[in-house]
Amino acid sequence: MMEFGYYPGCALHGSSNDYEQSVQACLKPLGVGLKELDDWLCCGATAAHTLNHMLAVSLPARNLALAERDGFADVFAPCPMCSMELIKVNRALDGNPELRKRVSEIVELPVEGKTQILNLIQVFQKIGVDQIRAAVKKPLSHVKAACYYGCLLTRPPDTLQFDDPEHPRSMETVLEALGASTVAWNYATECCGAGLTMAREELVCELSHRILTNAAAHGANCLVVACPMCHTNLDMKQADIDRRYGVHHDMVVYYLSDLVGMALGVDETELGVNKHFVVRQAGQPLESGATQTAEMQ
Amino acid sequence: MPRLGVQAFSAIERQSWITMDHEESMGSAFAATSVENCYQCGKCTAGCPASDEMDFMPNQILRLVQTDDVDRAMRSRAIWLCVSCLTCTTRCPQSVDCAGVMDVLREMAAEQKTVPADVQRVLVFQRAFLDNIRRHGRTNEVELIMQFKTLGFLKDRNIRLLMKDALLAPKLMQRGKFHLRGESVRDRAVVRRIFDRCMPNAGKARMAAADEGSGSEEAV
Amino acid sequence: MSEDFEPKIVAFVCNWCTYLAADLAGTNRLEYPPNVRILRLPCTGRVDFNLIIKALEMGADAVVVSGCHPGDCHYTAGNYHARRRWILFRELLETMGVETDRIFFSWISAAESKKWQQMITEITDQIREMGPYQAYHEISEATA
Amino acid sequence: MGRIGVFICWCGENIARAFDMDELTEAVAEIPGVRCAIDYKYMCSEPGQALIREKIRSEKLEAIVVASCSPHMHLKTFRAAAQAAGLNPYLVEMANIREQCSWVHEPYEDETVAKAVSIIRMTVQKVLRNRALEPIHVPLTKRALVVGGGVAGIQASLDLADSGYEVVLVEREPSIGGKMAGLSETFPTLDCSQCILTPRMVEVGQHPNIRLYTYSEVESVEGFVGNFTITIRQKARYVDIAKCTGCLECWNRCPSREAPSEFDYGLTKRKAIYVPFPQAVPARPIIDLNSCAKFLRNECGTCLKVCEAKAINFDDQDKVVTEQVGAIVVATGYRMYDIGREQENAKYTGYGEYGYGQYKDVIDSLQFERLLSASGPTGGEVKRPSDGAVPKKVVFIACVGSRDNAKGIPYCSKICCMYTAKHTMLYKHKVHDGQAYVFYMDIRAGGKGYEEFVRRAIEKDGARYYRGRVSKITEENGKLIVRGADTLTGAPVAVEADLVVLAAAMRPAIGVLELAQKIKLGYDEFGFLSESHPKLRPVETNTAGVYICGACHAPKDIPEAVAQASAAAGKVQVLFSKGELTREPEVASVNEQACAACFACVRTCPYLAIDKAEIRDRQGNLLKMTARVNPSLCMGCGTCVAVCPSKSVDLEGFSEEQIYEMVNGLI
Amino acid sequence: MIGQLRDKCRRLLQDGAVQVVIGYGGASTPDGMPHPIFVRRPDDVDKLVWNDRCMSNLTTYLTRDAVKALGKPAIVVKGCDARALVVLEQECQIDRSAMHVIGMACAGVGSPRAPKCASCDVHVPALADEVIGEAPETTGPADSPYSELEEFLKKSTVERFAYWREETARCIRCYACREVCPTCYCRRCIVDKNRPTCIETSATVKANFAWHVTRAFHQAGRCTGCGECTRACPVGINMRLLNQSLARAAEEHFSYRAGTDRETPPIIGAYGLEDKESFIR
Repeated sequence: MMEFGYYPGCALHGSSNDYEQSVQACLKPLGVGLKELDDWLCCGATAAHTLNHMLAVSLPARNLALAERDGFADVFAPCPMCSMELIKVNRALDGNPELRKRVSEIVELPVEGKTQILNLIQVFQKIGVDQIRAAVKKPLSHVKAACYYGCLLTRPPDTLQFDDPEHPRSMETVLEALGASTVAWNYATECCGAGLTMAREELVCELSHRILTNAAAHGANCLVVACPMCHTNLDMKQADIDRRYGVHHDMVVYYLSDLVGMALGVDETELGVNKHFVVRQAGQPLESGATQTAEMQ
Repeated sequence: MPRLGVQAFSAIERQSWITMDHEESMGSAFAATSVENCYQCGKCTAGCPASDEMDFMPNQILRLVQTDDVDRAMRSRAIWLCVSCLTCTTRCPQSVDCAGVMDVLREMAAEQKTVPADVQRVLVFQRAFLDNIRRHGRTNEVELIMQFKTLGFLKDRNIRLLMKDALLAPKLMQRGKFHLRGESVRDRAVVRRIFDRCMPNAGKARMAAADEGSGSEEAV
Repeated sequence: MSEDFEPKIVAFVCNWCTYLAADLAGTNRLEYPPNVRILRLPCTGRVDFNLIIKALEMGADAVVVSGCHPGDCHYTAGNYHARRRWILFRELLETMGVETDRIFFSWISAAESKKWQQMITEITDQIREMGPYQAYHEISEATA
Repeated sequence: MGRIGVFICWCGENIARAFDMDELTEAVAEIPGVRCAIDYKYMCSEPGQALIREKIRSEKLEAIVVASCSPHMHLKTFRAAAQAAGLNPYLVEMANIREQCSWVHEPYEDETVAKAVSIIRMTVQKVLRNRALEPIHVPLTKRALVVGGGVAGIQASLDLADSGYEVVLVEREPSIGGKMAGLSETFPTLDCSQCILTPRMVEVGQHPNIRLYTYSEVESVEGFVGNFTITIRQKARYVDIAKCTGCLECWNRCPSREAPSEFDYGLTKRKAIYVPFPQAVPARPIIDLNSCAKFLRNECGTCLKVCEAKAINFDDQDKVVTEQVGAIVVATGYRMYDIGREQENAKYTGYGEYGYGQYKDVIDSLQFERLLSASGPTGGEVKRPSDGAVPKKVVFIACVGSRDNAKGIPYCSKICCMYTAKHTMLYKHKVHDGQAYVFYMDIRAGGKGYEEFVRRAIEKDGARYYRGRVSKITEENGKLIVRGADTLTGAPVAVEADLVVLAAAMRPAIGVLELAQKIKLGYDEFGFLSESHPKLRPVETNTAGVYICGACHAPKDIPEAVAQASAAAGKVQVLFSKGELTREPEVASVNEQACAACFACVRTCPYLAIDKAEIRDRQGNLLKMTARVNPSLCMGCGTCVAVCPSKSVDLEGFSEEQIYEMVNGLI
Repeated sequence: MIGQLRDKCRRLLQDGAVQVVIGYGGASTPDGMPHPIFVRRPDDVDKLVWNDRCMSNLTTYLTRDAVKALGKPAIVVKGCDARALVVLEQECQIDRSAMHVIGMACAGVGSPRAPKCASCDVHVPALADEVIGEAPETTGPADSPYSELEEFLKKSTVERFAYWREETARCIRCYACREVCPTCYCRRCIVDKNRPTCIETSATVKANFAWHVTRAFHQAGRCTGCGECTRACPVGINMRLLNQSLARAAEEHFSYRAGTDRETPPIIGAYGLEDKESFIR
């Protein structure tokens, strides 16, 4: 039984709870347990490093300190924003005693910056793609996915040191293990507008629209993401986008964990797929793309 | 405005703690991120997803900082349109942390209240967001949205934007994504203390609206 | 110190950098005290610690060793070898109580005539301040 | 020895203004060992030198000191004068009382005078112990090795061969010609590259003074200037080029067509037995093991059957030959920065964002040269690799790799601005309704007719230049979307291109470092070879007798490479112009009996001029080991003397004895 | 231990694996110190002794022509002595393969213990063909080998100079220090060289001072701290201090300890681009 420290982050305990549900559900059959970080704080996200750099170090640092205190070697942070902030601070602390000292005082806990932070894909890699392949019950032959990494899964590369920032392949590798096929497309690492969902809606819609369009153009029948913000912008906002541009994208947006779960035979409602805004009608094969969009007249 | 210029550099250097690659010494970390390295090739602009709407292109922002015209950079809309996607930083041939510079400029602009009116919503949101964390330790979406909407409305009196998404609530609710009472951490005191240490005047964050109001007048 | 004391300074310089700097100082008429005696050697790499001792025995109040800057050695590496020996030699002199503030090492390129002038002037004044290297002169005269 | 003459020069007023010359002369006359002290207004003038010559004879002087200016000024002069009077020149020393005394100190001050006297005294002390020396004679082999058969190597070889010296030319590839052989037309004159190069190649192939080793590499280099022994490995070619008549029947009949053509940079396939290109020198085929059915599956063997000359030899082996040469010219040229993501060295990171190697229609500039070349895979028509369509919009991107710290290359590759302008022109000439776009950072067109050339590309041939780097290239249904910026308007630019040409950086050829280590050459962090002085000795290296030219030294264009090649050849001719090499005899030598053979000197010597040697008796029994200086390598720095604990090594001209006596004389 | 030692040597001589064993012989001198013996016949191996008074460093004999003439040697070494072998090998004075090295595990020698033993970290000799005896259980980490020096350096420059002036004044120039030193193997010592005379041979303070500077500096990065020079000095000049100062410098600036590493070349004759510069104008 494998166990990881778990840093859900605000989104997964808020409007993106379907992501948490999905992650939990798909990891269970793989014999992976998640132990939530006790009394974790928000990582501060864009707001912190927009408004106060010291806060942008301290909030993640506090969480790293908690992880160290409770002796987690590695901590799983499903939200790329969170994991990036945590890793960034990890690196900064690791290289810089003065900063360590100062931050430890601020967050009232000693912090070394030695915890390893994992994103969703890395968790699957730790489990082992072959183990996953072996555990597949329902191969996803009908899935033709466009893997969407967005920004923070691969950027900044020298800090994250995860996957190629221009042509990442790690998600594809996992999906191919599930028997799904993937498309080569051009927006895998383009930004969807991220945290500006509220603040600059029109920009977010524009960017997300490009992504949805390009995915479809390359013959994908669904988008796969590993980020709550990307999912919000591409799924929840899809209706707005459709209206704004007078199109009908019909693009189902899965979390990577959804597909892993489905392949392992986990029930879709258990994965929270039914909570998505763009959902496939029960029984409808994906290819047909026949979906009902949460459209409000 | 040299005085600001100096500040900007120090701020950018402070920023480089965070962007610093762990095996690098602090010295080289500064070098890595110093705006002096920018030779205006425009690769940042070329790759920027938000550049279409920007008043200054990312490379121009860097140029302004280079030439000590930080004031104009701070007053630009561009820094608030930046989505922090880090594409610029990732592809910069001179390893300039363009996104990091944007952060610092936003921070300074916020401090000095030089945020153009039409992009204040971004700041308002970020302020509301932080204030939210400050009080709960975690974001409390409903409250955040409410606060953002009202403050935003106080800013631009835009009914449509105020009402917009209101209809989203039921949809969220129907999907169990709507939590009227959000979570809080147990040890809220420590959160306060952290905030106070990092931003002594955080207490005023709640008054963001008022601050900004006056600020924007200055700005315009 | 008595006004009539004239420091004796021996300079072992390399033929390709510092010696040329001293020549250039001449061409530019850069005046400096005449207390220094310049001894031309091919390279600082040639300067053996015995020479420094010998100069002290001969009554020098200060010794200067000067050559090409790192990377500029006419013989590619002579000055690097010299530097390494000096590092060790200074430690030995420290232990033996030899006044290492009377022994100067420097890099002066063929172009740095000003640096040469300034250095010799400074050193001469400094030694004038410190006075003759009595301690060493004594052992040089003394018989066991 | 005690008959020293001291000649004190007034240098007009330069010295005389500082001293009472009579007193000075008297004081000097008192110095022990001084036979006569004479002062004169201008010692370097003819009458002055005559005076010296006369005194040497009349006073039977055994050595002289000229007290005047710096030895760097006139030592040669006075040594010559002495020689003319029959005195060995190494018995002449100079006392520098001008630059280092009269010019820098208070005139007539006691200290000033005292200094002058002691300078002279110490020089007298030295010269008393000078020894008559003869210049060292080193035999000289008047043959040159040229490494690399590109345009630089060809030029150097021909210059040397035409001036009557034998040349050994070693080329790694099966044919000489280098990169230039693959170019279309050359800037700024647009003359056809092959038309100007191939005649020179043929000349090399036929020149009686040139021994050509193609498909060969330098294995080892022994010896020193004038006397190098070179070991050359001739790689197995499986075709005996002596027997081969060049009928090329084998080539025509070879069934396989699998391997990507090296000469066309993979744009076409070539056969397993092939001639790199039609004008190759030698125009003889070679078999590529990795694509030949005979070697892969032991089938076929067609070539063997069809070859009347019986030149095919499947059992061919590498051959190792040695050559004696006196000088070496290194002209190993460049290779192109590998744009793909995979790099041989962590220092470099490729361009994932440009999709080179992923999108067929993103190519590098050497590939584009082939597309433009009449001898190229498309016969000179511009057709794009993916579908052979004629591209209507071509984007050229400059500084790919160059000036890109993040990718590992901060330097400017110098020629890209020019050949990119050339590319836009040639493209326009071939595709009249086509449009060329260039993304650049700066245009560097310094050179005769260069700026005009670039302007022509823009003004006459309508190339559109955008000042900005490209951020990303993506492919959308057959179009390449190039997302760049125009920093002049301050706006992003997207071009839908049919073909993208990347002007990749220049890097030194593969294997140059290994070669440099064999020859003991310096190189910079990027692997470009170092000249011994950037201004005054641009083609010499710090290893005597070794010269560099062309792009192995730094990025450069054809005219520069050729000029440097001729310069290098010129330097070799200077070296060869003498009957033998003579070197300054002021070198180190070992007292072999006293030497304790700790070999500190061997480890120290910057010129590897000291060897570990054995002393044996007549029966050949080892008596002892000793260090031994090779006088033809020693440069006389004397570092060995300083590290020798027993002072068993000493340096002529600056001997221990001389230096100690100088110190004695100093004070 | 002694039994093992003798058996080993007997066998070596019997098999003709070596022609001579350089070892410690029974005390003949009044002070009862074992003295070096050169055993050439198997029957003589019983003359070999081993005890905590075997202080001398026998490696010094390896470079003597007279000893070389005896044929292939086996040599008895303590850990500290063995370091000299490394230096000699690096300086091409011995061919390690052409000799047999018998290492003696050693808890320390001399009574009172020799100063070097306090800081000993080589109780078991390196590069010995075999080691006789068990490594003593060391009590805690070895002291700093430089404690004595650091103490001395607390004196002022003037005091230090005065000290050495007194010390060297006593020197009678017997060169015992040179003779016992394994790494002082020059065929003709620099002091015995005239034209020029670098160091006067008369025992004047000046000349003595110069001699001790020279002796010490010639050991820079080479002295393995066996302390024989100081032990041999009839007038008791503490040369160990000088050796220590150079050994410490080598360690501090070039992280080099003579005789501990066969691979890295000696520091004199090599250089580093990053060598310390601060004291150079």
